[in-house]
Amino acid sequence: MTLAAGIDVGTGAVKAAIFRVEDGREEWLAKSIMRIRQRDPMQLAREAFDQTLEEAGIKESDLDYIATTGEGESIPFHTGHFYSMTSHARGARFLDPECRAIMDCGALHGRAIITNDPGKVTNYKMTSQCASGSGQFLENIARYLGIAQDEIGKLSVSADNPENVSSICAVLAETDVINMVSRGITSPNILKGIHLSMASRLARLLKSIGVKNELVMMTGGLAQDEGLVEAMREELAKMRGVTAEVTSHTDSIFAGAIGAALWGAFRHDKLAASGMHLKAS
Amino acid sequence: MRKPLLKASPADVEKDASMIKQKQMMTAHYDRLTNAKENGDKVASTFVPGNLNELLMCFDLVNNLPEVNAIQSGLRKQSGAYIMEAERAGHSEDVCTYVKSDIGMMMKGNIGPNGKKLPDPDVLLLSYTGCFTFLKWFELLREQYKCPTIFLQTPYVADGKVTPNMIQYMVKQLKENVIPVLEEVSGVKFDIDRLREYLGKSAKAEDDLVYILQSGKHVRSPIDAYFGGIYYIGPIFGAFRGTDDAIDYYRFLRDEVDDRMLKGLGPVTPDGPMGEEKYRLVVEGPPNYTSFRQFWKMFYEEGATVVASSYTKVGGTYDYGFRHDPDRPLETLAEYCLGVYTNRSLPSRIDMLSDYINEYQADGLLINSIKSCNSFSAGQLLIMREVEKRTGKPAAFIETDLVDPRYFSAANVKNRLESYFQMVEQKRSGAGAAA
Amino acid sequence: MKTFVGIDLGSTTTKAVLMDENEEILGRGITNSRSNYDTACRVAQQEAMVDARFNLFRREFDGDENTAEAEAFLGDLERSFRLEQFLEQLGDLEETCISQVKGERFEKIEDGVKQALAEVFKRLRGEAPPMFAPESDRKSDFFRDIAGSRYLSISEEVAREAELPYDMLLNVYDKSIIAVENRPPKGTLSENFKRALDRISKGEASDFSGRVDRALGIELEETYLVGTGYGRVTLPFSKEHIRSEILCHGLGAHMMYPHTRTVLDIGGQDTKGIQVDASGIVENFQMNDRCAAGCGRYLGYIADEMNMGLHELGPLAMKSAKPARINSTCTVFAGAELRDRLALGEKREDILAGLHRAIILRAMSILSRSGGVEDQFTFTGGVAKNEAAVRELKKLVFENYGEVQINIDPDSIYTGALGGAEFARRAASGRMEGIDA
Amino acid sequence: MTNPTTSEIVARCQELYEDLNFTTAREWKAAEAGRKVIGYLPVYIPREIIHAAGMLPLGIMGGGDNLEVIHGDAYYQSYICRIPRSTVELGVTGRLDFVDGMLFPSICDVIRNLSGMWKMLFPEVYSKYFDVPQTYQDEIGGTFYMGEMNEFRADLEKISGRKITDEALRNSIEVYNENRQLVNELYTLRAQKPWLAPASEAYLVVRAGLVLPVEEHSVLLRQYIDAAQSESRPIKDNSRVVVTGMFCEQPPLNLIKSLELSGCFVVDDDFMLVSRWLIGDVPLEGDPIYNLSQAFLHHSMSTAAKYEPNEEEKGQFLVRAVKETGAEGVIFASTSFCDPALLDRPMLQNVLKAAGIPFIAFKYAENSGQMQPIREQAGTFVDSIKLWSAA
Ligand SMILES: Nc1ncnc2c1ncn2[C@@H]1O[C@H](COP(=O)(O)OP(=O)(O)O)[C@@H](O)[C@H]1O
Ligand SMILES: Nc1ncnc2c1ncn2[C@@H]1O[C@H](COP(=O)(O)OP(=O)(O)O)[C@@H](O)[C@H]1O
Ligand code: SF4
Ligand code: SF4
Ligand code: SF4
Repeated sequence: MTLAAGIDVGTGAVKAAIFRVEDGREEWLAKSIMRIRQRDPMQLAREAFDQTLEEAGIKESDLDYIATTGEGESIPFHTGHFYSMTSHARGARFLDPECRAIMDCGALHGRAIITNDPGKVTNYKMTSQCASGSGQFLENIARYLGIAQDEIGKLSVSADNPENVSSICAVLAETDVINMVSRGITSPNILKGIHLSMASRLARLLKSIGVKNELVMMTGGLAQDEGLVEAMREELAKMRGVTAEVTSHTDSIFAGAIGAALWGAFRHDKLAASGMHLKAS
Repeated sequence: MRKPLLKASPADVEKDASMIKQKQMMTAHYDRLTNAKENGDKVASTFVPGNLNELLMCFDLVNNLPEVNAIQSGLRKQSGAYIMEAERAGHSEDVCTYVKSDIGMMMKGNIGPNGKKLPDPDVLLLSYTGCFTFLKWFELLREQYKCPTIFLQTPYVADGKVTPNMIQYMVKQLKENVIPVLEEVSGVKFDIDRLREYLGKSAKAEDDLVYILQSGKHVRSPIDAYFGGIYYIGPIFGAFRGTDDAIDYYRFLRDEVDDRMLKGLGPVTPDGPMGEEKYRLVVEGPPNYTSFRQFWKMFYEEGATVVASSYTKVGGTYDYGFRHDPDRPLETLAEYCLGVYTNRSLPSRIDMLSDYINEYQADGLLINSIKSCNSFSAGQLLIMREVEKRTGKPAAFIETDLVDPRYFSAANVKNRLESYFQMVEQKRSGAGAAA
Repeated sequence: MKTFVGIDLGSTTTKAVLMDENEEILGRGITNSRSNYDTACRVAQQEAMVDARFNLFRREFDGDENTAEAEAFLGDLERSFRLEQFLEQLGDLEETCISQVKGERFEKIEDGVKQALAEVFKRLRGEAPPMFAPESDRKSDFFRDIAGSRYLSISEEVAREAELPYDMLLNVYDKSIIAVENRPPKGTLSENFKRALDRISKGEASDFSGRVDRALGIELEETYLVGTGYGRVTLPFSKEHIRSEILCHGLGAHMMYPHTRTVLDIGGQDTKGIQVDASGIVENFQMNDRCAAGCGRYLGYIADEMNMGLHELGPLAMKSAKPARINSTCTVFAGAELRDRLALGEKREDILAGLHRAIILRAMSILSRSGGVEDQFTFTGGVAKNEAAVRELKKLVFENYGEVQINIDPDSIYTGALGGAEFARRAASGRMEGIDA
Repeated sequence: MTNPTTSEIVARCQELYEDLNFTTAREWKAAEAGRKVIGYLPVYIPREIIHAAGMLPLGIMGGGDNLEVIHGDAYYQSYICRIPRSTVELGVTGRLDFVDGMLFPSICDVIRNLSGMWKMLFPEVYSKYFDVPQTYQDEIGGTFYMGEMNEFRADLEKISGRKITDEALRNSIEVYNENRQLVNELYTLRAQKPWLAPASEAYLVVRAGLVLPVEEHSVLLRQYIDAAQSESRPIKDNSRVVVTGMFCEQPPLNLIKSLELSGCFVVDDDFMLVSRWLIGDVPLEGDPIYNLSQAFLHHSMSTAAKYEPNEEEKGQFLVRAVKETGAEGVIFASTSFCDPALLDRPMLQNVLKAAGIPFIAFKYAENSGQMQPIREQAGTFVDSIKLWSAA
C-alpha cells in the first residue's frame, strides 16, 4: 500500500489531494481547495495540505510521497515535483479513464495535452504570454457585468444570439464589453461570445497538437464553467477533421493535485522496487 | 503609335486591351502548367526576384512561381486556411506567410487558381536573391518533392557596387551548377543563341515597362504605381519575360497610358476612373493581398494616387538603365539577379526612394511594412526617417501582411491613412499660410 | 456669445473644452467614458458648460473689492451644485437598484433586500453633505467612484446587520450602476443652479445671487463642434466634425506650449508619441497596438490588484529607491508577478516603482519610434497626473535625450479636446470667411 | 599560483558577460597606442584574420536582458527579433564608440539589412557585410570566399597601415586551433559529466572568449576545465538534452538556468557557434587563406543559416549530436521571429521523428523575463522522459 499526497499551487487557487494506492486500486481519501486571493500561496499550500491530512485521518509521516505540481517547486516539504502538464494528464485520466486529450484552463494559462495509453504525455502546447482568453480574462469581464462566477455558465448556455468577439486584450476587453452593453447586447450573448472566442483559441491549440477523435477532458478551474465546456464542443465540432468529444468533471479543478499524488505513488513504487526509498521527510 | 489588336467596344478600348491580354496570358499559362504532365512538359519552380525565365525557356521548362501562387491564394481569400494548415503542421506563426500559404496549399492538394491540380515540379531552381526565406522554402519543398534542386547564390550588393568577384561567382554557378542540371532534367541541350533571342525580347518589353512606370511623373498620374502597378509587373516578373506575349502586353498598356495622359485622366480603379488627384504618394513595401480591394479603396476614396513604388522593382530594377543584354547572356543574367530591389543595400534603397519623391513630385512616402518579410521590413523605420529628412516630405508607416488575413486590421490601417492624409493636407495649408 | 466645442471621447474618460472667440478656454468638462458614448459626450459637454458658467460668474465678480467673500460664495455655490447633482444621481441609482430586486435569486429575501437597500441609501444620503463640505477631500469627481466605494463599505455593514448575503447587494449595485451611467442626466442645468443657489442663500436674495442670475442669463451658443478621440468613429457627429485624435493632441499641446516639438500622451487605452512642427502640425506619430501594457489601464489594473485607488499608486511608488525589474509585459501576468513578489516579501513600493518604470519604458519605445524626443517635450493624458510615472519619464528622457524642457500641465488631460475646440474655431471662421467671400 | 575555483572563474566571466560597456576590450585597446578593435555579429567570422592584423575581434551578441532598449525600437518593428535592436541600442548609446570596425556576417536578412543601417548610422566607422558562399565547391564557392577574405584582409591592412603576412595568419590559426580544442574539451567534459560543468557555467566561460584576447581566454578555459574536474559536485537525477536554435540571438542566462532547474542536463548546444564553427584543426602549412576557406567549405558546423546541398544530410548533424552525447531528447529553442531557425525547425523535427528521438520546441527572446512557461514545458518533457524511461 502506498500513501501519496499531491499539492497543486496555481495562480488562482491551491489544491491538495491524498490517495491510497494498493494493487492498482486508487482510492481518493481527501481533497481541499483554497482560493489564493492575494494571500501567500506557500502558506496556503501548508493549510490546504493540513486540511487533507485531517480529512484523510493520517499524519504527514504516514505518507510515502508528497508531490507538488504547478508552482510548488519551492515548497520545502515535498518529496518530488511534477510539472503541470504531467500531472494534469494523469489527473484527467483518473477522473475519466477514457480521455486521451486534456485541455487545462487555469487562471492564466491554457494547456493542451495529449497522452498515450499508459498516460504518458506525448504532445502539448501552452498559450502564449498574453492573457487574452484566460480565466482571469473571463473573471474580469464577469466582474464588470456584475455576474457571479458560478452564474457565468448558466447564463452563457442560455444565449440566443452570441456576440462575435474577436480576440481582445484581457484588460481592455472591458471597454469592448461596455461597447456591447451600450449597444444593448444581453449578458448571456456577451458571455457566450467570449466563451466561443476563448474556445476557438483553445480548440486550435488542441488541433495543433494533433487531437482528432480523442475524448477531451477539461481540467482546471474553468472546467467548472459549463458555458465554456459547451462552447468547446461547438468549436471543436466546427473544425474539419476533428470529431473529438468534450467532457468535464465536477472535480476537474483537482486534476493537477490528483495527478501529482498518483505520479508520486507511481514513482515511489518504482523506486522502492529498485531498492530506493525516498520517504517523505 | 500601334493600334491595339484586340477587339473591344470602342469606349472600352483604352482600358481593356491590356487587361484582356493579361487575362488570356494567365489563363493560358495556368492551363499549360496544370496540363504539363499530359503534355509531357517539365516544370521548374522558382522565385520571382531573380527569376531566370529566359534560361528556363531555353530548356522548354514551364515556369511555376510559388510566390505568385501564394498571391493568387491571397486574392482568392484561401491563403488564411492554407497558412493555418501549415501552422498546424508545425510551422511557426512568426515566419513568412508566403511559405506557409504555399506549403498549406500543397498539403491541401495543390489546387491552382484554375481549379486544377498544379503539377509537382521536376526541378527546383533556387535562385537566391536577397531573401533568406527562399533558401528554407526550397529546402522544405525539396523534402516533399525529392526532386533535383539547383542552388544559385546571388551575393548581396552591400556596398552598392557590383564587383567582378560577384559576377564571376554567379557566371561560374550558372555554367557549372545551373545549366548542366537543367539540361539533364529537361533533356534539352543548352543553346546560347536561343537565350540571346529571348533576352532581346525581354529588353523590348522592359523599355515599355519603364515608360509606363515613369508615366507616374506626369502630374495627374495616369497610373497607380502600386495597386495598378501590381498588375503591370505581372508579365515581366512572372513567366512571360522573353516572350512575344509580354512585348504585346506592354505595347497595349503603353498605348492606354498615353491615351489617358493625353486626356488628362487618372488611373482606373475597381470603381471606375479615379476622381481628383489630391495626394501623390511613393510607397515602399509589398501590398496586402487578402484585402487588396479594401486597401486600395482607402487610397482612391481619399484621392491618393501612388505615383511610384519600390514593389514594382522586386523582380528587377530597370529604371536606372539596366536591360537584359543579348550580347553578354550569362553576365546579364547575373547582373539582373544582383539588381533586384531586395538585393540592394539599405543606403541604395534610401537613395532610390528619395529620388522617387523628388522626381515624381510626390507629397510623401508611405511605408507598408510587411510582417512576413524581413528582407523588406528590417530597417524600414530608418529608411522612413532618412527619406523624410532628405526630402522634407512627411512619411507614414503602416503594418500589414502579404497573405495572412489575421494581420490586416482595416480599422487600424484606415485610422493611420486618414491621419496621414490629414497631416499632408495640414502641412500643405500650413506651408501655404507660412509663405 | 459664440462658443466652440472640442470633445475628446477617450477610452476611459470623455473630455470637453468650450472655447470663446478669443481662443480663451471658457470651461472644461470630464466624465467617465464607461457609459454609452452619446451620453458621455453629452455629459462632458454639459460639465464644460457648468464650468463655463462658473468662469462667467468669476468674470462677473472680477474687480470686486470683496474678493475673498466672493470666492467663498462661489466655492459654496460650486460645492452645493455638485451636491445637488450627486443627490440626483443617487436617487436614480436607488430607484434602479430597487427595481433590480426581483426574480428567482431574490425569491425569499426580496423584502429584506429592499429594506436593506433603503437603509444603505439613507446612510449614503446622510453622508453626502459632509462629502461636499469645504476642505473635504473627494477621491474622484465621478459618480461611479464616489458612490461606488461608499456603497461597498456601507452595504457590507448593512448586510451584516440584516444578515443578508453581501454578494446580493453587490450584485444589485453592479447591475444598476451601468444603467444609471447610461442614462443622460435629467435635470436641466439652470434648475440645479437655482436649487444650489437656494441652498446656500437659504432663499434670501443677495447681491451675489443677483450677479449670478445675470451671468446665468448669458447665452452660450454652440457655434461649431469638433469631436475626436479613440471612439471618434462612433461619435454621433458627421464627418466634417471629426478630426483625428493625433492631430488634435498635436494642436492642443501646441496651444498650451507653442514651443513644444514632441508630445507624449498616455491615456487609458492608448499611448501616442507625436512630433509637431513650429505651428503645431503633426510631422510624425506612433501609437501602441491593442494591448494594455504601457497604457493607463495597466496602472488601473494594478491598482485594482492591490486594492488601492489610482491616486495612491504614484505616492507609494515614490517611496521606493530601488525599483524592481518587472519581467512580464502582459498586464495580467504583471499582476500575477506582483502577487508573487509580494509573497516573496519584496516591498510594495519597489514593485510598484518597477511597474511604473515598465509602463514608461514602453512609452519610451513608442516615443523612439515616433522619432525620439525634442525640445520642448510635453507629457499629457491621465497618466501625467501620476508623479511616479512622471519621475521615471523625466529620468529616462534626461538620460537618453539630454536636458530638454518637460511640460506637464495639470489640465493636460484636456489636450485633445482643446485641439478639437481650436479646430472647431478654425473651421467656423473658415466657414464664415467663405460666406463673406 | 593556486588554480582558481570554478565559482571564482564563473564570477569573473559573469562580470564580463554583464559588462555592457566592454570595459576589458576598452582597456585592451587603451593599453597600447594604435590598437584596434573589430566587432562582429553571429554566427561565424574568421577571427584569425583580425587577430593576425594585431587587432581584437570582439563578439557582439546583442544586449541581453540587462540592457533596457530605449532607442532600438525606433529602428525595428515589433515582429523582428531582438538582437538587431539591442545591437543598435549598444551603438547609439555610445557603448561601441571604441570599436574601429563592425562585421555583419551573412546569416539572414535582418543582419544583412543591419549592415546597411550601420553604414547610415555610423558612416565614419568601417563596416562590412561579410558574405559567405552557400555553395561548397572549391572552384566556385571557394574562390568566391577567398575573394571575400582577401578583400577583408586588404581592408584591415588599410586600417592598421601594415601588412598581414601569411606568417602572422598561420600563427593566428594556431592560436585559434588551440582555443577551439579547449572549447571542445569543455564540451566533452560537460557531455560526459554534466553535473561537473553545468551549462550555465560553461556558457559563461565560453562566452568570455568573445570579449577577451584569445590567448587569455585559452588560459581561462584550461583553468576552468581543471577546476571543474577536481571539484566534487552532487549528481542530479536529470535528463540529458541537446538544445538547438540559439545560434544567433543568445538566450538570457536565466533561461539556461531554468532548463537546468527543471531537470535538464544540457549536453550539447549551438550557443555562440563562432567558438566551435570550424571542426578540427585548420592546417598550418600552405596558403592560410586557402586553408581557412577549405575548413569553412568542408569542415564546419551546420546551422539553419546554412544551405544544405545534400538532402540526405539535412538534420543529420543533430542526430549525431544526440548519439555522441548520449542525449535523451532535443529542445528546439528559437528566437521569436527568427526565420532561419523557425523555418528549419519542421525539417529537423521530421529527421528526429524518423530517428525516434523525442523533442519539444519553444521560443524565447534575449530579454524574456518570464521563465515559468519555459520551466513548465522543459519540466514536462523531462518528466515524461524520467517517468517512462527504463530506469
Ligand atoms: N465555478 C467556476 N466557474 C467558472 N470559473 C471558475 C469556477 N471556479 C474557478 N473558476 C476559474 O478558474 C480559474 C482558476 O483555475 P485553476 O485551475 O485553479 O487555475 P490555476 O491552476 O492557474 O490556479 C480562475 O480564473 C477562476 O475564475
Ligand atoms: N489622478 C490620477 N492619478 C494617476 N493616474 C491617473 C489619474 N487620473 C487618471 N489616471 C490615469 O489615466 C488614465 C486615463 O487617462 P485618459 O487620458 O483619461 O485616457 P483616455 O483619453 O484614453 O480616456 C487612467 O487609466 C489612469 O491610469
Ligand atoms: S521573406 Fe519576403 S522576399 Fe522572402 S519570400 Fe517572404 S515575402 Fe518574399
Ligand atoms: S493584450 Fe492584454 S492580455 Fe494580451 S499581453 Fe497585452 S495586456 Fe496582456
Ligand atoms: S535571431 Fe534569427 S532572424 Fe534574428 S538576426 Fe539572428 S538569425 Fe536573423
